[in-house]
Amino acid sequence: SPPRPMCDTRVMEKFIKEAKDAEHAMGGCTNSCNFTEVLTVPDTKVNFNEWKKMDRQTQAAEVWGGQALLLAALLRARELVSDPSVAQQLSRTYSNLRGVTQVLRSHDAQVEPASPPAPPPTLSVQTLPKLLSVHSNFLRGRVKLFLTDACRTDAG
Amino acid sequence: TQEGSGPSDDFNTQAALLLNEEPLDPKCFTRCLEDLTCFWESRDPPNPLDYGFFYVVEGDTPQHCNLSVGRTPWNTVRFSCIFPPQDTPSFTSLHLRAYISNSSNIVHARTIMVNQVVLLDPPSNLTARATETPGQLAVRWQPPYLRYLESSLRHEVAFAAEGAEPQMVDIPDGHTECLILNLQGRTRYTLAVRVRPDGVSYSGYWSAWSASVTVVT
Amino acid sequence: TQEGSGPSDDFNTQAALLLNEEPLDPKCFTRCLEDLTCFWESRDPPNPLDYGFFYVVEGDTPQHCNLSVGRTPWNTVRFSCIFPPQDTPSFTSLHLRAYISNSSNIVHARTIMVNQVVLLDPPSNLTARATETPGQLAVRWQPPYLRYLESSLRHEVAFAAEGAEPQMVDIPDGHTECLILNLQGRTRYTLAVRVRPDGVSYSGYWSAWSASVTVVT
Repeated sequence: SPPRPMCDTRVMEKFIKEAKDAEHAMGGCTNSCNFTEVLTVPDTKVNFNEWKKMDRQTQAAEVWGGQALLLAALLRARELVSDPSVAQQLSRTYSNLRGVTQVLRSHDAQVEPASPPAPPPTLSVQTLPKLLSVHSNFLRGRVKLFLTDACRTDAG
Repeated sequence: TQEGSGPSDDFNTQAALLLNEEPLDPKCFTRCLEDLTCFWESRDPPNPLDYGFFYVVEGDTPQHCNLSVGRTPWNTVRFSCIFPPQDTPSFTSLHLRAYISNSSNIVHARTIMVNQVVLLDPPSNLTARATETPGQLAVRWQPPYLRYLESSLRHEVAFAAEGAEPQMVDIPDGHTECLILNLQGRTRYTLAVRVRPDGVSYSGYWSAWSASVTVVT
Repeated sequence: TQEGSGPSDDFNTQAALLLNEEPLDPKCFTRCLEDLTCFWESRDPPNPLDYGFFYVVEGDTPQHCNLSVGRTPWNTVRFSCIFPPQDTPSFTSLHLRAYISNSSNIVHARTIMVNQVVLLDPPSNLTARATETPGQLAVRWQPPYLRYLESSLRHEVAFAAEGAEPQMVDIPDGHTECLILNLQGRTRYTLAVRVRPDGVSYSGYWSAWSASVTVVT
């Protein structure tokens, strides 16, 4: 059976705070944190004027598509870094994002829309600080907004 | 007050709050996340007043913004840019540059995120009433309405007996009521409340204080 | 104690708690949600000790885990797997299988979620002092470190007069102090406290009891 919808705001707060911690911990990392290849990640930008006009399926597609991109980028980044402590950090971040995936799944974010959606807007990153910044802003932005609305609907 | 349309009639109030709290220029604030206003003030602006302003939304092309110019009650000149609603993105970097026209002299440069410069309207409908237990006040108020910020708000209640220094109580997690204990009996207290985002997904500045109320314990 | 790196020196303590509380095998616990340890014990393990263990994180491919083997103080053999940090996601089904090598005989099978097997370290620095009112004790303690989930903890304080049955007080919402009322005067009380997640989003097992303290009312 699918996990019950999770609307405990403390859960996302914990994931977000940990994402910010990871971002700050690695923020100063320069040379050894450059990747040898370019990773594609979701754009984190949210324009509230546009977001509130978007239908739920489009929002879900953006969040779910972005989530998949970010998971793949974190997994690839872990293979690209050589420093064991950095790899460890990325492992924890990856594990947390898997947890977020399940929270989204519990709100049917993965339901495929009737017509294939436009691919989510993307960015290219080539450094670890930028990747972790995208991760943190993606969670604070699109993921949390989607869940806030989902929980409002569930409650009603 | 206007909703979501940049600075309100209270622009001077908001500017005064930011001048107090924010050392960097240009100072920026959003009232409902769908608007953004940036400004800076100067005692000795160049003459003619020929500043220019542009901004870059990460991954986008630079955009020029027409500056409004006006004199403030505290006798400075304020230069301000009200962003068009499509260029107020949260959760991404927004690069800002103010320069002197006909030159490439940057006078102010700053990078912000809209979700980190939230300046809310003050809470309203503050009420305080003495409870049955002497020396206690039950306090409640209405937070400013923002769909996505409800549980991410942090309030601060100030209370003071007549002639005494005010004391502060921190109210976390979007709660909008509290019980103040251990007050002096039969004393007149004045209270007010203000609000800001809790800093996790949204951050910014303390709002103005609400209208104050007075109550006898 | 180690932070976030699987079982501590207290593995025997943790195992004893789980052997008491958890009927299913393998038994699993996480101490800070970034680690996961699963184990089972046997009085008559096969000889040679050739168990195998694998797990499947929902939606992923099966992973093999190298088992550690050791004898316990209660004369069983314990087989344990410490998970790598990338494979400890919360809210995700984790399928576990223990089998006998060179066969397809599954000896233990279980599906867990990491957020449902939290086993915290006990609270520390417990203090109790008599208040000015007779028959009252003010009690406080330090919760174990569980980053950003302080308010999701539930504590239980046990107190007992000498020779009497202990009584329990439930302390919700991560509070780490309480006032115990209506005690007998001039009596020696012993107190201890334990902790578990509140069960809303994170659940698991009662921690061990803290070191106890004794105080006279």
